[in-house]
Amino acid sequence: MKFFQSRLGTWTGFAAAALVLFGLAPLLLSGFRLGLLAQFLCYAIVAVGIGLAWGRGGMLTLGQGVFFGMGAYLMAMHLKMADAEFRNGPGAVPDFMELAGIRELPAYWAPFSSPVFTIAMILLLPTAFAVLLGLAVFKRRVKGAYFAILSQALAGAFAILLIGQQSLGGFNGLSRFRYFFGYNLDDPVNQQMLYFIAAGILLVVLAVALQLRRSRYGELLVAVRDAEERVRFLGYDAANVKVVAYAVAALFASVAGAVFVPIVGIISPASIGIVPSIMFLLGVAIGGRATLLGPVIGALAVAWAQTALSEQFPSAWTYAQGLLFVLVIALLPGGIASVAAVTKRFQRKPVEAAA
Amino acid sequence: MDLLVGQLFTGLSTGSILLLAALGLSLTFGQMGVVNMAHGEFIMAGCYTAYVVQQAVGDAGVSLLIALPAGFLVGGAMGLVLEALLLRRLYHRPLDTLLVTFGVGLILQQAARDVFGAPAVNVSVPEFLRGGVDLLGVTVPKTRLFIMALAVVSVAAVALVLRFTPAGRRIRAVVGNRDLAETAGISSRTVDAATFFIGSGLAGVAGVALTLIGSTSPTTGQSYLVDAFLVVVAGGLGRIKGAVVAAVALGAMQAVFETYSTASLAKVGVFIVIVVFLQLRPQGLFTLRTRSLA
Amino acid sequence: MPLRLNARHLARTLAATAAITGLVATAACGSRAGEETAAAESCVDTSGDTVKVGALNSLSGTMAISETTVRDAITLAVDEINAAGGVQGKEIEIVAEDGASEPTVFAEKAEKLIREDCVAAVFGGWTSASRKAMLPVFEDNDSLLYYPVQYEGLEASENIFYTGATTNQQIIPALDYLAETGVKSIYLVGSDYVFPRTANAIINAYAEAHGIEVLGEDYVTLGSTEFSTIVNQVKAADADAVFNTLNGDSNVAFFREYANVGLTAEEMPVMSVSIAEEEVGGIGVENIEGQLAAWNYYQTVDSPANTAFVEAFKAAYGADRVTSDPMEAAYNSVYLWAATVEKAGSFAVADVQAAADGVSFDSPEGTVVIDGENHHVTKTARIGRIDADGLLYTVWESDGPIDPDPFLDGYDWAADLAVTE
Amino acid sequence: MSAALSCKQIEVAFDGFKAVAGVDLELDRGEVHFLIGPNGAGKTTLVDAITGLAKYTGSVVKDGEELRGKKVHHIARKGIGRTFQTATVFENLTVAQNLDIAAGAGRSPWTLLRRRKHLPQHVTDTMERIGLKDKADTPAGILAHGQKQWLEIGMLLVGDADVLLLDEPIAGMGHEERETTGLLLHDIAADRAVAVVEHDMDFMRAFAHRVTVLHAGAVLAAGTVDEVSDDPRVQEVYLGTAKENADAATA
Repeated sequence: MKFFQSRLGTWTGFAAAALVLFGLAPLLLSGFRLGLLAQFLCYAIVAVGIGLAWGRGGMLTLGQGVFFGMGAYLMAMHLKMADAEFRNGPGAVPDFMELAGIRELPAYWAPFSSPVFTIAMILLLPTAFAVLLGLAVFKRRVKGAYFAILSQALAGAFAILLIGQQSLGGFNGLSRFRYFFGYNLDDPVNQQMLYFIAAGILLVVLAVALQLRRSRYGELLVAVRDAEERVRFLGYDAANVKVVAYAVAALFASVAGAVFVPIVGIISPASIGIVPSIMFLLGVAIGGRATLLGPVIGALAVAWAQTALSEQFPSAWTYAQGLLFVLVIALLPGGIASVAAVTKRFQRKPVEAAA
Repeated sequence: MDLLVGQLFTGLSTGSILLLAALGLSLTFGQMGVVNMAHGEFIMAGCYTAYVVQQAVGDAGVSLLIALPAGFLVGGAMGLVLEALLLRRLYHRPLDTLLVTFGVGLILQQAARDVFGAPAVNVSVPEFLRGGVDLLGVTVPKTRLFIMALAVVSVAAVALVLRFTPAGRRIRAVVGNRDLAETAGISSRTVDAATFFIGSGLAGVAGVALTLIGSTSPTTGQSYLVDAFLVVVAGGLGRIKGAVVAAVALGAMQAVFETYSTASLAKVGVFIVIVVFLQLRPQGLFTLRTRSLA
Repeated sequence: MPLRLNARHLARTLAATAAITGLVATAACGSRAGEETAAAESCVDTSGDTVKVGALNSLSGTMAISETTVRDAITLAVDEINAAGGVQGKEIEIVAEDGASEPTVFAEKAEKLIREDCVAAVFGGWTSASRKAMLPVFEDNDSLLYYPVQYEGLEASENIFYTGATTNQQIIPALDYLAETGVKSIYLVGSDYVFPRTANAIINAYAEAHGIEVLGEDYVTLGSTEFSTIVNQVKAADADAVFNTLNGDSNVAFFREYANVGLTAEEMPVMSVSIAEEEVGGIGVENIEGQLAAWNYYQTVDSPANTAFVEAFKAAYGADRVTSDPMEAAYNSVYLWAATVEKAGSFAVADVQAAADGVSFDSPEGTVVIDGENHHVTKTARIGRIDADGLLYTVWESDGPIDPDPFLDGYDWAADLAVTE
Repeated sequence: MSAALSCKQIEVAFDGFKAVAGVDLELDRGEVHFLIGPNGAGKTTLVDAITGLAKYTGSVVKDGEELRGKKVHHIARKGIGRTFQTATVFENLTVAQNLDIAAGAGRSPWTLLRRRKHLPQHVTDTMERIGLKDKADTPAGILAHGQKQWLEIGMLLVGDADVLLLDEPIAGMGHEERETTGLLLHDIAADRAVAVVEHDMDFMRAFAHRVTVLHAGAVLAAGTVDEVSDDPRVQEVYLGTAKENADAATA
């Protein structure tokens, strides 16, 4: 374990991950499977954030779909604008609005024709929202299951709000994106490019999470998770400590959503409501919430299992899925990442018992 | 005037539906700290109990009377099994109960789909509950009056059981101070099982009642779950009184918002109100006072 | 060394990752906007004795209620065709996938069916969201989707065949019928998503042109069961009829509440466009008897083709099962595809597209013909009345099949609505 | 010598019940000040009030500044540190990490976001002082009970608290550990005010500079150990309690 904490170990780890993601995967996988992997990598990016907020910070965020959705919708708005402008010139109305009977471009859409503005919003808007919400909730010491249910209700309310917005595609959401910053999306080469972008972002996000974990802040976050009042009595404002992790998780989710849109080609309220938000979480729980790589592994494993099982058993896979959650979480609270630790503990049980 | 009375009634009616769905949760979540995401599926089980009983009995009126206790037993039994097999191991990890029961909910939903088929089934409303009654110039459906009455009866029953029966006193003792209750010779294990039985049984009763106004399909329970949790959160930990007030308040808010805007915005509005409300009373409407730090 | 990592190290890691990403990404750049993209190679293999088709319906999630029955109808049609010798002498093999009621899953599975399973065509989809999600997949990969559900129109894709009704084959006939029976005012109730909103836009335009007053327009969230407020408002408005575009479970709560406040089919009939035989059972006949529905097919349609279809379906899935419009449209879609392939003499997408115009099938609802222009089919409109046995009986029928007009180009009053691609 | 902390007329009420009913208390630097009293006398509630956890009326002044109405973490930053009846440390972090966090309430965000290169000198010193130097890299969760209590006290020391409110710091300790703890308290009280909530009379007699006896939310007696021990009211309260306890045990 020491090895992976050393500088060399970190470099090796990242190099290995980069090799797999940038070298091996494109070589071995068909275009379709690579596209799927790209989609899963987006879930993994969300998972890294949840690992930070929940695994390290103890905040069970049942509403990451909100931030994922914000990033996704912001990106989708830009893509629809770019699409409309490419075909019909500046100020054109995106195709779905024409169908919905909206003839004038709503004012809040206009700035999204700028890629710079869009990217800035993707980075800032969800983060700012998370900070505000976090301050409102954590300052009042709403935590544990209360926070979980509140964030879940938020995801539900957000999805319902979007369904009601015809100028954001309503229930259907936004789809049919043709260009991504000037590149054709139906070109397999460009689809591969999107995969590389997702993989690169995952590595960056992991590096940020690693630094946060190893920093003094990371230790403080664990302290808040384990004994929030104690931290407060040491002179820290524990709410601020939590807000930072919550906002970073929101930022990760937003970025993941933004990349998800060109990869999958659609974003709709169905992808960001209560159930998808729980799915984000389950990957993290199954992988191992408190570890760095556990959430990534879990998110990829759950998404992969979902695809593989539903291909093999289209009508019965829900059972397998439900059972997986029940068994892993009930029997293996540390997730897949704890398998090694559990076996080790088993081997040196006497020592453990003495402690 | 008519509109006002109508809205008042709608608020009460929506509130009593919320209350029925939330009452069991208030026990299991509020008093035991278990976040039971399968509670919605227990409600769904209650709906299907009503369906099965009606298929067997035929007469809608008689079957409703049989289905109410039967629904309680079915929901309660499912709760007991869940508690014994899974939750018992997870009391020290309350957030994990949320994830585990979500998995259980997925399984139950698919099971309902396989047993009863994916399409919704019909549970007939008994003759004596069809139609409406004119109250202050508003037509009030009898089914809704029945549900209000049932909500009142359920709340009263729970309150009486908690207050006056030995089992109820034990439940309150364990909720108040688990360790102390244990030293006093109360088996918290039995009490937990009993609490979960009652809480889940109430979900079953809610399910039976909801067949009177809504559909019965594998996904029926889900639609009530989030709102029910909000009621418990807003009402305060482990407080039946809080759940009652919160349910009616939420129902009224929903009705008012809906009149002046759309149903979708009403949901969002209710959420915002709850967040603001928790700013003022982070522990909900009513709180149990304990000296523990957590 | 364990304590040596610092921010500088982080910066280096980030820079390195960014550099790798940038390098690989630029090296891998493909065509830009406006440039032609190399057409995707089809991998459909027709050399063997079988040909694969995809069936993509939600078997889990909220939409499973409706879509599992469509899957049954598709399977039935494939079995029948196989029993009769297959298509081009090849046996049809179904590759089944679950759309899980989620648009993204529909897109993912559609791509999988096309690119991994190399199916010749895909049958399925239900919600508009699922269709909108799949559309780019079928266009980008140049493959075929047969979509079997009535929908809001305003769409036409080279790669989709729409075998359910478009608006001028369902909603407009329903309005014609109401107008004919003397309805002067209507109230609109719908679920909050695209079909009801588009349908109501059309209804409003129609009403304005035909002197019908729209007294109210209310939407509820999908799956909502809270109708006190709306039903009270409907009652207060006292319209001649209600036009109902509610979806799924909401109908149950709506009709119960409707009956409970004392509204009846006689004094204020409800015209529904999403309630078929399947749904009547769940709502309860006693709550909905006498109300109206607008479709192209009912189980009770009197034709030899329908008698055979209903018999075959009951034989395959049980005597207690009913058949409905979307099931019939899905059943038709398989036959239409097979007929088109036979006419083209090829499974290739381009050949099927070229041969599609005029392909017909003697379906349970009557003869349907593919319009090669917009890929929809001609359909006979029928207004049905729900009877005590839970089935719908035709009370009005259009004069023969109506040509599909997804963009409502043929209706002057709809000029403001119509959008051409 | 002026008081490090002076409390005037502290009142805390829960649902109409007065847990603390008008307590005056002065803590001086250089003194170990014991707060004793039977169960429910309001000792812990008083500490809760001073540290901002419980709402109260009255006044708490430290270094000329009124503390009432300030938030918990602001009060902590004014140099008031407390421990809890059950030692509350960060069990998943090492001793060094625990102390480092406690030492860092004033750190800038930039410092926080970087890795710790080495432990601050006073953290190392304090580790030595509380006898946990060789446990620096041990997770606090597996420390012995007494060691956790010392660690918690150490956390207050590195945080530069000069008023320490310790809630039963020797609960569950063996004889030798008590002795060590007592000496530690005297040592750290040299330039700080230390208040100790305790039940253990022997420990009190051995290490108290000054004692305040609380009963039913009010101050019953205050003074040196001898003065308090001789007070007839104190004897009555303690004997009475002892009698009740005996009754309860036989019941």
